[in-house]
Order: sequence, then structure tokens, then C-alpha cells
Amino acid sequence: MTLVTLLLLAAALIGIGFYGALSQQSFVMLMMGLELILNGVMLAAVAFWALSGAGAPEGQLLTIVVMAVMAIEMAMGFALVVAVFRTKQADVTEGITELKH
Amino acid sequence: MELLTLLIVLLVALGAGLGVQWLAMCHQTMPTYPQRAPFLGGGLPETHAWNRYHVRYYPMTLLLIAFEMEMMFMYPWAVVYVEQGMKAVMEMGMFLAILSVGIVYGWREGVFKWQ
Amino acid sequence: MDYPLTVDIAFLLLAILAVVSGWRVFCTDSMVRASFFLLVSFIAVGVIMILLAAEYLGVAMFFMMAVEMMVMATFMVMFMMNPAGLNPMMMVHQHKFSIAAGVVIFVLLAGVALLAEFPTNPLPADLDPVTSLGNELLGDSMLIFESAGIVLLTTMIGVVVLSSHRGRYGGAHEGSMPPGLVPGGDPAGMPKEDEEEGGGHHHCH
Amino acid sequence: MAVSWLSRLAARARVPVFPALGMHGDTILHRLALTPGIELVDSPRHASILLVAGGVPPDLHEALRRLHDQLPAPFATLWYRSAPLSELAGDLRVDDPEALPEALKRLHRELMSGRRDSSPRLLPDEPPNPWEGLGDDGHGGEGMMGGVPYGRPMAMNMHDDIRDGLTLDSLTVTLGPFLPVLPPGLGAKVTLQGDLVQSWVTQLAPYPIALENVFHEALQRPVPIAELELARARHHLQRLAFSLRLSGLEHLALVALRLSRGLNVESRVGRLHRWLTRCGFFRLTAAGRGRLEAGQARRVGGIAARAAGLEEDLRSRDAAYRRLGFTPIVQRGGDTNARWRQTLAEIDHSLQLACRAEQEDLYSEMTEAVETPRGPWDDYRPEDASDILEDLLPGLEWDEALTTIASLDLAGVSEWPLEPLSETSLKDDEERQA
Amino acid sequence: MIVSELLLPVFVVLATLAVGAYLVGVIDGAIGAALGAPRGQSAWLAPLTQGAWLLTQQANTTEAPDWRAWRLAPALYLALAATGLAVVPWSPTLIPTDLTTSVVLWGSVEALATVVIFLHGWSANTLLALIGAYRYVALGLSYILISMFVLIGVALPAESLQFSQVVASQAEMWNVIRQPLGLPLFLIVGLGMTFWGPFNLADSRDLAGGTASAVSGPPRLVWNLARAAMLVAFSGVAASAFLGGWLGPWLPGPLWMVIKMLVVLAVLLLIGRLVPRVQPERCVTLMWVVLLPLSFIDLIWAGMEALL
Repeated sequence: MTLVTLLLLAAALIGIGFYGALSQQSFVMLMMGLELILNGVMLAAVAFWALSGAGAPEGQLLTIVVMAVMAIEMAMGFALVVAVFRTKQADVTEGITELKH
Repeated sequence: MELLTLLIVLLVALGAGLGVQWLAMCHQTMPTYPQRAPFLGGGLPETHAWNRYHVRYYPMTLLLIAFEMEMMFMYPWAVVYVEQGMKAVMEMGMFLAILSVGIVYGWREGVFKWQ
Repeated sequence: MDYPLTVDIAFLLLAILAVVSGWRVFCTDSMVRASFFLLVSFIAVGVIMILLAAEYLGVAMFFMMAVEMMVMATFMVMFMMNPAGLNPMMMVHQHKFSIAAGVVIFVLLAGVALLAEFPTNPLPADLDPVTSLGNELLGDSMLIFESAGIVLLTTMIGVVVLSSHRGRYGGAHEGSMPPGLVPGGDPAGMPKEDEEEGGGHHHCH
Repeated sequence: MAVSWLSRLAARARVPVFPALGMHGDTILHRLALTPGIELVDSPRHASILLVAGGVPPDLHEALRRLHDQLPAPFATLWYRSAPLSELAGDLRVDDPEALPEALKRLHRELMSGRRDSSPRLLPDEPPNPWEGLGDDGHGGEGMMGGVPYGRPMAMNMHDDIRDGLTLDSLTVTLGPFLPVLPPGLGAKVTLQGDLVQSWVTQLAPYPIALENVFHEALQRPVPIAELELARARHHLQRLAFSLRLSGLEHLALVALRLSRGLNVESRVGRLHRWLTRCGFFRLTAAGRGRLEAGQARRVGGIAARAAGLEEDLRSRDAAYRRLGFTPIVQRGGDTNARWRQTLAEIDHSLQLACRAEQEDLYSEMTEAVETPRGPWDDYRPEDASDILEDLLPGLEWDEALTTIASLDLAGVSEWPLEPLSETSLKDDEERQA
Repeated sequence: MIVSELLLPVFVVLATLAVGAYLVGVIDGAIGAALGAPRGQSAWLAPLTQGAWLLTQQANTTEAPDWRAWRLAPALYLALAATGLAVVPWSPTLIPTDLTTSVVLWGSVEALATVVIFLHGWSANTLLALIGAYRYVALGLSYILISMFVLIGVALPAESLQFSQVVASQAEMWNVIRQPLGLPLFLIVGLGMTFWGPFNLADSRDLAGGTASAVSGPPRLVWNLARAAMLVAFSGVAASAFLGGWLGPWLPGPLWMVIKMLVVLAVLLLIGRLVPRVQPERCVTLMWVVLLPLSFIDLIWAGMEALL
């Protein structure tokens, strides 16, 4: 377990997350991709904090902030899904893009 | 060492739980289809039970994930609370007061009721 | 910083678990399984954090993610056709492009990780991560902490406004109507209903 | 060796019995609930014995077969005052209520020790729809939602939502007639969205209830008022016990059953009422749902009508009751909560009336009509009113819907009176065990 | 060294779990008999015979269950109970897992329990189990905040998130006296967590057994066992957080723990028998509108008390 292996793991998670976020049609599945990306980011932040940052508390704080971003993203995302579904009965991303028209 | 103990306890319990189910079941035959049908007091379902289940309390769950974030801040706060004294009281008081507004607002809008 | 062999083995297993379950999220048919695979991935990362001495963050990851994935699962089931994956399905678009994008991102980040020189500053032996985090929250980063509160409040209100149907002032769609100019008249400044609904039609894939 | 030791231990377990009720089968349940060593379970999966109590009408035989096949092996069926299905002609039949507990225990012991084989499956081992090898992937499904994956179609969106405008899937199932949380015999086609009842169509009316003989006699000749009122209180107490068991208050249900069993003019329900109030039964469980409109309440009659504020009670027309100073009790509200308050008040009232009537040795004077616990019986017997559920239940959550059903006495009155059970033996049973 | 640091704690946790789950059955039976259930066999034997019967019964399945999840859920619930019990300190030296954040770990056990119970009901693919599962989620997501506020309340005077420190901080006065609202609120959380008595929304009678309605035989045995084990783990945590854990005169620490855990168990099982089931909608409103503000008050009280 070194900084490099940890970062590799984080990169793998971010890569899979990107794949998911780009490929999934469904809005909720897309959010799962985003979550996985943030998962990798958090791991990288903690790895830097532990092995490269000499335990500066900002490293931990960054992780918490990422977690907060995740929670907000999820809450707002689902609320939007509910609101959109109520008017359009759509649950896929194409359904939402139509809101522009 | 602590984590090792935890791991062993966890694995033993998990293994025991799975083992009891597996041991007793590896001999038995598959139940018949009528036996496997869902119990509805002699009645029958038309479809599988898995469906797009209409959760009636979804606004509450969304409120929860936003509110729960506050816990992330509160645990470290609790550790340094006595050390920091009044400063900790003021800051967390402000933080909680802000978030309580959200709960009260949600309550007034009826999010804790079945939609 | 050197870790004992057991930690290395544990890290390896957890890394495999995190990646495999992260991958399974996108190739399982059951929405509930997908959410909980993601949870497993988070838990594996949480355990790695504990191994890295970030005990608080690792354990907090468990409970935060357990709740979030539980909510995720309920919403996935609510809004996805065929939520249990009784029929196999593949709801993807731009599949090849996404795989390529994922691989490129991984290669780029891995390249950075392998090639860049990061300073090696391990944790001081006497550091108490939780206390230092607490002091940071109440001291230098007080502003972040309090503004997080404001942002969360905004989220809560936004969530309630968007998702709640039956509010204090009646249904959400009714509530969004301004009152009529004459009592009982049409809402002021709103287009007629049929115009509003105009562009909507279903997309099924 | 180990297995025989295990089965010997298993043979000593409390006998888990799943009751499938036929006509007038519920009386024996009140007795079994108080019998040591017998456990009445809620799901056939948790039982080793299927007890068919009372005659099952032929049109329910198919449902009974389905239920029979849902018990996990090893299991056996016992028929109490009921003719076994033709396939199971060799099964044990018991008609004597006193021999029943012992027969159940013996059956369980024989099953566990292997001296008796598990009951055979009645229905062919076929899925509801053929699926193996069919469809896109050989599991019966087609496309995303089509086909019959693993033998059943998938739930589809059938109805618009009634409450919040999110049109998600709905589930349609037929419930009953052997669902233990519904009145015996009630069967319905129910559509649920989430845990909300979206529509309810009563398909099978609950079995007519048999009233005690005194109500039938009252239409022919004057009968002692004390006897009439005690029978009324007994009926209400048994209904209360059912509802208490449903809401998880097992011990109070037993209190109510014991009270009904040994009911005499000295009995009082004040303590039971106080316990119910203190433990929050009225506030937590039977909270104001299932409100009846005046018209519905009049149709149901009896307690439901008086709980909705209608002052209708045939007893106030009887001169003998008037001499006792009888005035009907009424509640306002007409919801579940009001019905249970009314029930408890009426039990109390009945006991007081019985007490005074016995002192003065009063007989009822009106013979052209009688107020039964189920409602007024004048020219016609109280009829089944279970179709009001169709208006009442939509929009209620599952738990609320069941609490509402339990608070309503909807079944019609049978033309035959209740066969009396001997009351002494059970006391002996309990005393012997203690 | 290995024996005292690894084998002994593991043994203590697993033995407590097994014996405790059995005792839950015994105490519950005894309370039932005291409240007037018909007396059959002795309460000591009843859990064993019931278990033996379940072992000999055929395991039921449904038409198309989510097999892995369905079999995994009871075992996972048991494993969570074991994890929860592992953070409970028995004496200043005998602490199976003395993480510096064991209070938070217990919080995660609570959150994960919701997931597991949901999974148990969901994977059966039958209507009644499904309703039970979703109802439980409503409850599980509501009690978690209350539990965390209450536990932070006990962490304040200890200045630590470690259960051993929490117990040590109660040397002068137990938290049950210092923070009078804490224990009652926490007991409610415990009933919710094991869906016992008034908060039995998952496996209730109106759902013919809810998430367990389609389960029979050994899987049901494991499920019942896990539920009882979770109750034991909870009573251990409650005893450490509010009743001073191993602290007490005359007797050795672990013995005090056992006594306190038994007391908590008895109280929980008694409440479970005395209070009717709460309707789901009412339950959620009650948790958020009444109990959550109460836990706020408890926290403020604890904070003031810790500073003075």
C-alpha cells in the first residue's frame, strides 16, 4: 500500500465512474457514475493526506466537503427526477433535455 | 490487532449464518411451484411483486440525506467540544439552528406525511 | 511509510473488491443490486481509509453511504422500468465512446500517479486525526463549516419545494400557480395548459 | 443419532398451527388461543399443521388447495368439523373441541418423529405460465417489460395515482379467503400502489356469523335481558381480541378472550379500557381513519352506526329496557377510533344492564325485532355489508386499511345459531398445566 | 499474547451473542407468561425446541427470488450484530475492538441494518415482504438521526468517540442520570433497530410476518437468531453508553456488564409486549416531529452539563 497504488485504485474508480456517467441513459444510473467518481476523489484525498500531506487537517476537510457535495448532488438530483417525472413521466436523460424545447 | 478481531468476529458470524442455511438446505429438493407461490391467503397475484414501488415518504428521505451531512461535522466537533468551550457552542448552535429551519420548513410543507 | 504485510494483503483484496463491485454497478440488471454494489465499493474504500489511519472518515463513510445508497435504491426502484432486472437489459448509449473515455481518464490519471513526484510526508506519530479535524472545523475552516450549513439548508428547501406534492398550500402544481386576478379566475401570467404541455412525448428505448 | 435427537427436541416445540377458517370456525380459535402448547401463526410458511376449522364452501376449495400446498414440509392437515377434500380423504378429522388440542399435539409429534409422512402436494408442479426455454434469454421474458419471466408477467402501470401524481406501477392481487388478518371468508381483488390501497373490490363476502341462540330465541319469546346482554358483550369482546392481536397487543387480546369466556354479570371492562388508553392503542394504532358517512354507517348498522353519531338502537323501543333506563350511547366521528371507543362503552353498558336486569329478573318484551351485536334485526337479518369497503379503503395505507376492516363488523348474520361449546374443559386444561 | 488479545475477545463476543440470543427467547417467553400467555413448557426449553423445529423444516423459496441477497441478508444481519457487540467494552482491559471511533462504528451498524432488512424483504419478491421492507426503510431512516444525536450527547463529556472513554467518563455519575432524556430515546432507537414491539413495521402481524412471511426453515432460524442477537448487541451498547458499563462496586466489571445488559434487555422486551404497533405514517411523524426535537434538547442538555 503506497501512494502510487492508492492513486491507481482511485484512478480506476474514477475511470469506471466516467464510463457509467457517460454511458447510462437513465438519470439515476448516471448519478451512480458521479458517485463513483467522487468515491475515487475521496480516496485520493485521504491518500494524500495520510502519505504526502503530513496529516494537514485540510485533507480530511476536503474529503468531508466532497461527501457534502455528494449528498447535495444526490438530494437535488432525485428531487429533480421527481419533479420531471411528475410532469413528463420520463426517467431517461433524453426526457429531461426536452425540457428546453 | 483490533481490526483483525473485528474481522474474525464478522467472518465467523457471517459464516455461521450462511453455513446453517446451507448445511440444512443442501439435501432438500426444490419446493414445487404451488408451494413457491406468494402467500395471499389463498389468493393469487397477477404479476411479480417487484415493480416500480411507489415509496410514499420520498421527500423525507431527500431531507434526510441533506440533514445527515451535519453528522459528519458533529462527530469531530464533539471530541473538541469541552476543549474549545463556548466557541464550540456558538458555532455548532448556529449550524444546527440553520439546519433546523430546514426541518421545520419540511414539516410545515408536510413531507413527513405519506404523499 | 512501511506497512506490515497483512495490511498490504488486505489493501489488495479491498482494492479488487472496490473495483469489481464498482464495475458490477453498471452491468447488473437489478437496480437494488446495483445500488448495493456501489455501497460495497464505498465500504471497501472506507476500510482502506481506516487502514490509512483516517479512522473517522472511513467509519463515517459507512454510515453516510449506507443511508445514501438506501435512498438511492428506493429511488432507483421507483423510477426505473423493470427495477429487479427480471428481463436482462442494457440501457446505455454511446457505449463505445464511454468505454474509451473511461479508459482514457484512467490512463491519464494513472500516468500522473506513476510519473509525478509527490512529496513523502507521512502522518506524525502523535497526530489524533479526529481532534485535529475538530479543531480545524472550529478554527481556520469555520467559514467552510458554516457555509456548508447554509448550502445544506438551501438544498433541504429546494428538495422540499421540488419533490413535495402536497404542501401547505395544496398540491405542488397548484401551489406554483399564482392566484387569479379575479377571484376564481385563471392564474395570472400563466400560459394555457395545453400550450405548456405541448412538447412532451414519451421516449422509450 | 444427532438427527433423532434434533427431531425429538423439535417434537416438543409449541405446535405452530395455521388456521384456515371455514363457516363458524372462528369460535374454536378463541379457544385454541388460550390453550398451552399451541401457537397460532400468521403465515403458512411458519406452520407445521394446517387446521381447517369449519365447513369450507365448495367454491373455495381451489383456494384451499393452493393454501394447503404452501406449507413447507413436513406438514399435516387436520380437519375440525369439516369434510376433508376428496384427495385428502384419509386425513385426520376431529369434531370434538376438547380432543382438538391433544390431536394437534399428537400430529406434530408424529410428523417430527417421522411416524407420519408429510401431506402430499395437491396441485401439479407447474409454473403459473410456462417459461423455461421461452423468450429472448430462455427465461420467459421478452424485451424490457414483456413476456412472462420465470412464469409471471411483470407489473405494469395500470392506473393513475390517487394521491401525489407520480404514476408508477400498481400491483393487483386477490386476497383471501383464508388471510388471517381479514374477517374469515372475505376475499377481494386489491390494487396497491406502493403500500396504498388504490382500489378494493370485494369478491367473496365474509362468512355469515353465527350469533348465540338467545338472539334467535328473542324473536320468538321473551328472554332474560341479562343473558341477552352478556351474549352481546361476549361477541364484542371477541372482536376486540381479534383487533388487539392484529395490533401486536397479544396479552390484552388474551385478557379480552378470558373475559369473554368467563363473562358474568359481575365482570367489568374498566381495567381493560384503562390499559388500552395507557398503552396508546387509541392514539398509535386506531387513529382516525376509515370514517363512515351517515349513509354507509346506517347500512352497516349496530356499533358502526352509533359510533358515527346515529342514535339507532332497537333496544330503546323495548319497554323492559326503558324500565332499566336504557338510552343508546353514541360517539361522534365514525372512524376507527370512535368505533373502538363505542365498542368498549357498549360492552360496559351491556354488563351494567345485565347486572341490573338480573337483580330485577327482567325479560325482554319486544319479540318482533331484536338489536343484535351486528345491528338491528327486525324484518330482515343484518346483511353482509362488505361492499362498503370499496368506497372506504382506497387511499388508505395497508396497516390503516386492515385496522379499519378489523374495526368494522360487516358479515351478515347466519340463519343458524351458534353451537354451544362446553366451557368447563378449558379451565381444567389451564389449571392442569399450571 | 495471541490468546489474550485475539482469541479471548473473539470468544467473548461470539459466546455473548449465542447465549444472549438464547436468553432473549427465554426472557421474552417469561414476560409473555407473566402477562398471561397460556403456560406451556418451561421458558428455558422453548427457544431450543423452536430452533430444533426450524432446523428440521424445509426451507421455502418463492417463484423468482433474488437468491444471493435473500440468503445473505439474515447472515449479514447476524454479522452486523456481532460487529456491534464487538465495540462494547467489558472491562478497562477486555475490549474486543477499541477503535477510536467506535461510537461512529455503532452508528454505521444502525445504518447498515436498514439496508440489510430492506434487502431481506425485497429479495423475496412477494407482496407482503415488499411492503414490510419499504415500511422498515421509513422507520430506519427516521431513527438514525435520533440515535446519532443521543450518542453524540454521551460523547461530549467523554471528549472522545471511543466507548471505553465514554464508560470511563461515567465514573462519577452515570449518563442515565446526567442526561435523563438519553436512555429513553436510545431505547426507542433499539426497538426500531430490531423492529421489536411498537416498531415492528417490517415483520408485523398485519403482513403475515412481513419480510419473513415467505421464509421458513433454517433461513428463518438465522433471521430470528440475528434479530435476537442485534437486541443483545444493542443492550450492550446501551449499557456502556448510559449505565456506566463495567463500573460498579463489589463485583468484577464484566459481571456488571452482564447484569446491566440483562436489565436493558428485560426493559426492551417488556415495552415490546406492552405497547401496540405504531402506524407507519404516524411513526415517521412521531420520530421527526416529537423525538428528533427531544434528542436536540438532550444534546443541548448534555452540552451544558459537560461545560459546567
